[in-house]
Amino acid sequence: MASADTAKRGGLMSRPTAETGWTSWLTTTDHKKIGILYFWTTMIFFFLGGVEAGLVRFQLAQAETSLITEEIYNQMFTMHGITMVFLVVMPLSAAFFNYLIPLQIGARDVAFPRLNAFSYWVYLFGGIFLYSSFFLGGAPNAAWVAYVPLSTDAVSNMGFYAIGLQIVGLSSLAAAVNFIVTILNMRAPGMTFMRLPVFIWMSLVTNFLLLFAIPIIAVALFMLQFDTIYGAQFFQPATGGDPVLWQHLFWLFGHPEVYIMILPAMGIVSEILPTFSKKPLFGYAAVVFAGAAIAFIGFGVWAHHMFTSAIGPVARSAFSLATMFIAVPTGIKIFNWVFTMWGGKLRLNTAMLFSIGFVSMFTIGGLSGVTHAIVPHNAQQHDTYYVVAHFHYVLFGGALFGLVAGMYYWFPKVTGKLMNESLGKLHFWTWLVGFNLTFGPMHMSGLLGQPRRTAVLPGELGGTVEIYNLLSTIGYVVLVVSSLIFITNLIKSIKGGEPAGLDPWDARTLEWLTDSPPKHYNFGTIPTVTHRDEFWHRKYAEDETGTPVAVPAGGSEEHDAAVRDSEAEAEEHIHMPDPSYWPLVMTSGMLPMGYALLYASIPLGIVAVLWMLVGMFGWIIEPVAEGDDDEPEPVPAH
Amino acid sequence: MSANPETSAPQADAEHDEHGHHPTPRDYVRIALILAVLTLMEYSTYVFDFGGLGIPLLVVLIAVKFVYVASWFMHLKFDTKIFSRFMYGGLALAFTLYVLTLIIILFASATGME
Amino acid sequence: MTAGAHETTLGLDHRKLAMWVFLGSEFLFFGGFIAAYLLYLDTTAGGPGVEIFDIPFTTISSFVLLMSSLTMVLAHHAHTKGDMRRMRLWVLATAGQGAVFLGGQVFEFNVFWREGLIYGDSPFASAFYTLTGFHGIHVFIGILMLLGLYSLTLTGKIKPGQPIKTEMIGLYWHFVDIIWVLIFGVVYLIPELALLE
Amino acid sequence: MTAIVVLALTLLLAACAGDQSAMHPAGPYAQGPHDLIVPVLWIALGVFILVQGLIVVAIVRFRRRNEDDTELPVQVHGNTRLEIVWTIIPAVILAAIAVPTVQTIFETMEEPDDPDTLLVEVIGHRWWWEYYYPDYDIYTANELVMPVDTPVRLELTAADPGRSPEDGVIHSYWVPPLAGKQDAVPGQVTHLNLQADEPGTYLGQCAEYCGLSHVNMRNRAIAMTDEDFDTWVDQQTQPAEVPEEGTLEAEGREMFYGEGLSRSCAACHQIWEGDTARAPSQGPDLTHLMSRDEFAGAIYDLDEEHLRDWLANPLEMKAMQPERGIGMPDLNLSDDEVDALVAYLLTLDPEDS
Ligand code: HEA
Ligand code: HEA
Ligand code: HEC
Ligand code: CUA
Ligand SMILES: [Cu+2]
Repeated sequence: MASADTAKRGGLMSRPTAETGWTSWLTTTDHKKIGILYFWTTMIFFFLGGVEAGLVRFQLAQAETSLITEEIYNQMFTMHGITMVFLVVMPLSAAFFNYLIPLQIGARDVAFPRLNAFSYWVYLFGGIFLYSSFFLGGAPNAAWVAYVPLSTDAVSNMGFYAIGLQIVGLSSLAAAVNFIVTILNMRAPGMTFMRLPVFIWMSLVTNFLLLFAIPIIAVALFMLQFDTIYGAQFFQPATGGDPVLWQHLFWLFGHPEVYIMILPAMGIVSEILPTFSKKPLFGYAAVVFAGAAIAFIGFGVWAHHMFTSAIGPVARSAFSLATMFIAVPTGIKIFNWVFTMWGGKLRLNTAMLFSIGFVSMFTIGGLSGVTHAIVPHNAQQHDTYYVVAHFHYVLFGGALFGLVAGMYYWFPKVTGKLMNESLGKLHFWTWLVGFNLTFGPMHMSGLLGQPRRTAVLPGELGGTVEIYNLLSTIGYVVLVVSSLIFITNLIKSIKGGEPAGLDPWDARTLEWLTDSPPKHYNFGTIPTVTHRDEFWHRKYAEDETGTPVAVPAGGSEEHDAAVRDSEAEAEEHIHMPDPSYWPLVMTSGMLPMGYALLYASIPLGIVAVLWMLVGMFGWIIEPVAEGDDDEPEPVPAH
Repeated sequence: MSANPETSAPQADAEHDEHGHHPTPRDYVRIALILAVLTLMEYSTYVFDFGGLGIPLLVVLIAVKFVYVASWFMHLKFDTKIFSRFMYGGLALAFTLYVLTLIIILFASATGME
Repeated sequence: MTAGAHETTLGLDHRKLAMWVFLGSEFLFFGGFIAAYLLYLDTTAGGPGVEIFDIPFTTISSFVLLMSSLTMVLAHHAHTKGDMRRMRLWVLATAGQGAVFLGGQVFEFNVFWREGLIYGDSPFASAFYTLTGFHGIHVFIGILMLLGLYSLTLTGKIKPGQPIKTEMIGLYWHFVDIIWVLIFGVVYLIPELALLE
Repeated sequence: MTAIVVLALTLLLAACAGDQSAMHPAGPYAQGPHDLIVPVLWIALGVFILVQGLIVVAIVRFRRRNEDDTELPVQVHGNTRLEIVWTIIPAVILAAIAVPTVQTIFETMEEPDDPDTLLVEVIGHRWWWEYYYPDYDIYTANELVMPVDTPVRLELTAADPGRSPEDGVIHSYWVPPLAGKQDAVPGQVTHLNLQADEPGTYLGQCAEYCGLSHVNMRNRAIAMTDEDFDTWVDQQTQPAEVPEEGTLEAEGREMFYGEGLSRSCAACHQIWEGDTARAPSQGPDLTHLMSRDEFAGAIYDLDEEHLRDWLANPLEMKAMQPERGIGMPDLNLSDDEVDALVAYLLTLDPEDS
């Protein structure tokens, strides 16, 4: 390896080495840094999506007002949906995957560190591409579900949607391959499947969902793009194309997509509830199995979004049944979480509160989901605010509550500092109240007939509906205040939080074994795993009756070594991948590529292809060394 | 060729010690010949009239060709089962979902029932 | 420890595993276009339909692609045996056959277009060109990878005892070939046969 | 924009009788689904109380009360019997719900066997509804007129411009008190059954997002007694009256057919005078315009003032895209032209004849 080593320090193709400073962020291949990049980027998009939601809410605060025009309103809710789904919740989950998967399975990085950087940058450029639409003739305005033929209409600006989501999808697909390989192939010795932390299980399931769902939306998006920009006829009724085909393809992806958004959060609370209940997860196997079952059934229920579309009674009945029965595995999870708390010793700090909030709020959203599955009545609920209420309860009350719980829980690991608990609790309670105030009334207004995606609240709906809408808008204001509290807490705690130490929560999984923040190479020595909840088992011994008792620190040298990662005295023996410019160089070609496709510009297309080829070329020929994702195999001795 | 025996971890599938029965170029050529014959048979459905048997025959021929390429050229026959699972799992999922979609669109879309 | 040949949990090389994971998902990609094509078989908006296919011609080009899988696997075999001269030869042969197939496709598209199968005229035409076009792009990418592989063996970046890249590119190549086995049957032969009957 | 605000206020004051709530069914096709959802909502409430109750009890009973961490709670790993219980019970509940669900699906979708069933063809346009009564050869817009106690079967499709599916987009027909919604898909035909128990006006709304003015694509169903309905049919099947020569109305009629205008109204609107066969037109059929209460996607009361605004400034009254053939163009009419046209339109009232 010596030759590679010298090569990487010099010459034309030398690799960057900075580990701090801004270049280190642009060139990083460290899963932890990439996770942090993902995190802050989603925060910015969350802010943008929140502003868009605000315009929607203020427009609807009163009946028959016109704060913004129909034109603007339609762009707002469309971009709100796209942003929250594709640029906030999915990448925020990816932030957790990135940071935690290697740490929890006892690895030093993901399987393909440069591909990991690639995923992040592609996501960022996809987001920038989507948002550039605001400056280039208007943002997409045909709803996040992009029903054709409306969305193939040039004035719907859905070219940005078709190409932008394709880019973001590429990011998810690459990440899915990366994480699947990482989880399957990089577990620490002894980390068998039934010893995996539940978060890892749910990550694995989610990434399988992504792996199989992304190609479906890719197909649909290509068809949409070709119809819109190049005159193809996939969905054009005039020549016999079938608009309903789009709905099938979109929801074939779209329903697995909603589980893509919820399963990571479910994994997170499955880690937090046991920790703060001081009990192992109730029914580990059942929870894991239910997660896999949800994913599996989740592929077979897509047409429940199309109950009022052009599908017949047999299909409606079949999908109604399939949909209802997803409640069974989900219920298994809910009850196991509740019984994890039952009989425990609950420590109600912020992370725990958000996790309990998750279980509680998600149940509401899930129950309204089951009412959607009652087809005859779905025909009343569909495209009303009752549906808007449902999916905000599962997405905000579910996915976001869970992800925020994860932020509070792992903040000490990432920064080495504790987050302020009183601000945290204030954040929780204002969120809980604001959230319910915003979305609770939508159940009522929806059943009273308020349709979604309407730019004005029709006065004909009556005063009751108006009051509900006003309440929603007030709830939104509470949410804004609450979000500001959160951001303040985040920044304050990063700057001056109390030191956290290795294991502030008395936690159960391997990431707490190493330093906070973890060292560059995660573990000095890769831990050997002998139990589920390995770290917990290292801290507690069982007495004669089988009850675990804490082994006091300093009890024995052996024990102290087991609960603390050894400082790798031989640091030079650990080879971590070097940073690299090439993921950034290559992926930035996505922007010209996107515009070339959008404006059907061949010269720009050639520039973009060359640009990306140069990036790929550099990627391939840059020196690689041991520890890299592209390291040469050792030549076997003959 | 998945990993060197001396570096593969202890949990590696026992059966994927492939050096025992690794196919030789001769095997590959034999498979290619079979594939050639199968292709010729496919073509024959276009030349001769097999009546109602034509399409079922074609389906079988396609499947056999598929399996031959996958098992031999892609080594699935000799590699760990995990790879086969990805291959046939992906195929099965795609087949199920899209066939269901086609069935719904073609046969279960009429809202105007008597 | 990240890369391939180190100890891995399953004892498999990351890169090879990743390729398989990815290929599994590709079925859903091609499946979508095939489904759309089947849905629109008869939706020709007055333009030409499946009768336009030239089965003898496509049989030959399909056969060429099929045989490129043979040369690909021989290239890999030569690489594992350390015979780089032969390996390069087979790699070039594979890329060459891929190019012949692509040339055939370009020719075929030209003929169809002149006969009135215009991309934007009917869902059938859109579905046909898009599906086979995406397959063609896959072949094209495969050729680029083969040429890249060829050059890397020349510069010595890929050495005799390191066949993993050859194997991965081979897997991709065979997969693209398999997809064409499906397309040739389901897109060309079966509809043509159904039409003849 | 001020126009919208002003009109909004008028609309607000005019907020008339009628209801758009799904929870007040007024006919069997709404009652069936409603009878299904009410017990389901109760079950959901039960599950809700159970789960939230368990959570609250757990928090209250098991929260850590002191800082003492040395003693651990009993380490329970799971309980197979409980797992089975909470798998089976929800499954049974759902199976019980599933049976009537499937039944009701078929009941609501079946073609009514009542021989009096009224067939209406409905076409969703951006952004208004067109109705055609094949039994009576009647064309009308936005307001569906129907007899009470008689099933109405809608045959839905969508098209733009005119009857061409070319630029049609998906809409959804929905009058909550009478039935659930059903999408109208360009190039395809779908079906929906409605029936009203009582005479009255029922509010509705296009329920599939269809672009710019989706919000302005409202509709209503007006259920009448059989006699009233027969009268309505009689009126609607009469040709429109031609105003006397020399009057302002007659002048308006000339303009309607293009005299002195940049574009003829008749290019897009039909006013059937009995000399030709009735035929569909690109815009709403105006033959008996004044028999309707609302216009322009049922968002404005149909009166002189609104008509005047509409002709003078259609684009301020409603967001439309006439440059793309969608909606009503602004023909830059002078005040005099508007006067004449409105005078003529106001004569299109079958009750006067
Ligand atoms: C995180 C995202 C998420 C999740 C997890 C879910 C979960 C579910 N969803 Fe939801 N859904 C969305 C996101 C999500 N959904 C979105 C975004 C839309 C709208 C898209 C759009 O149009 O823009 C939507 C729309 C939507 C519709 C279409 C509505 C319409 O437009 O007409 C339907 C219809 O069946 C539905 C059903 C369900 C069901 C049955 C579940 C189930 O998985 C819920 C299961 C959970 C429980 C039931 C609670 C816990 C269970 C128990 C305590 C056991 C006991 C329970 C019983 C016995 C009932 N959803
Ligand atoms: C995860 C998904 C998600 C989330 C979190 C939200 C959050 C919110 N959504 Fe929703 N929403 C969707 C997904 C989501 N939404 C989807 C998919 C649709 C359908 C779109 C369609 O029909 O096409 C939709 C549609 C939708 C509608 C219906 C629009 C219509 O049909 O016309 C409404 C209406 O009230 C609404 C409101 C809100 C509100 C008030 C919030 C609030 O909770 C938002 C709160 C957020 C903030 C207040 C941001 C504050 C953030 C900061 C202050 C951080 C600052 C950070 C930095 C400075 C770095 N949303
Ligand atoms: C290019 C076509 C076009 C022309 C020309 C046109 N209209 Fe229209 N008109 C429409 C369309 C489309 C609508 C439906 C608009 C909507 O409600 O969204 C409409 C609506 C109306 C309505 C309301 C009908 C209802 O019941 O909702 C009236 C009245 C009307 N037009 C009168 C006129 C008059 C008078 C003229 C000529 C001065 C005219 N139109 C010219 C297309 C046209
Ligand atoms: Cu028509 Cu919405
Ligand atoms: Cu769904």
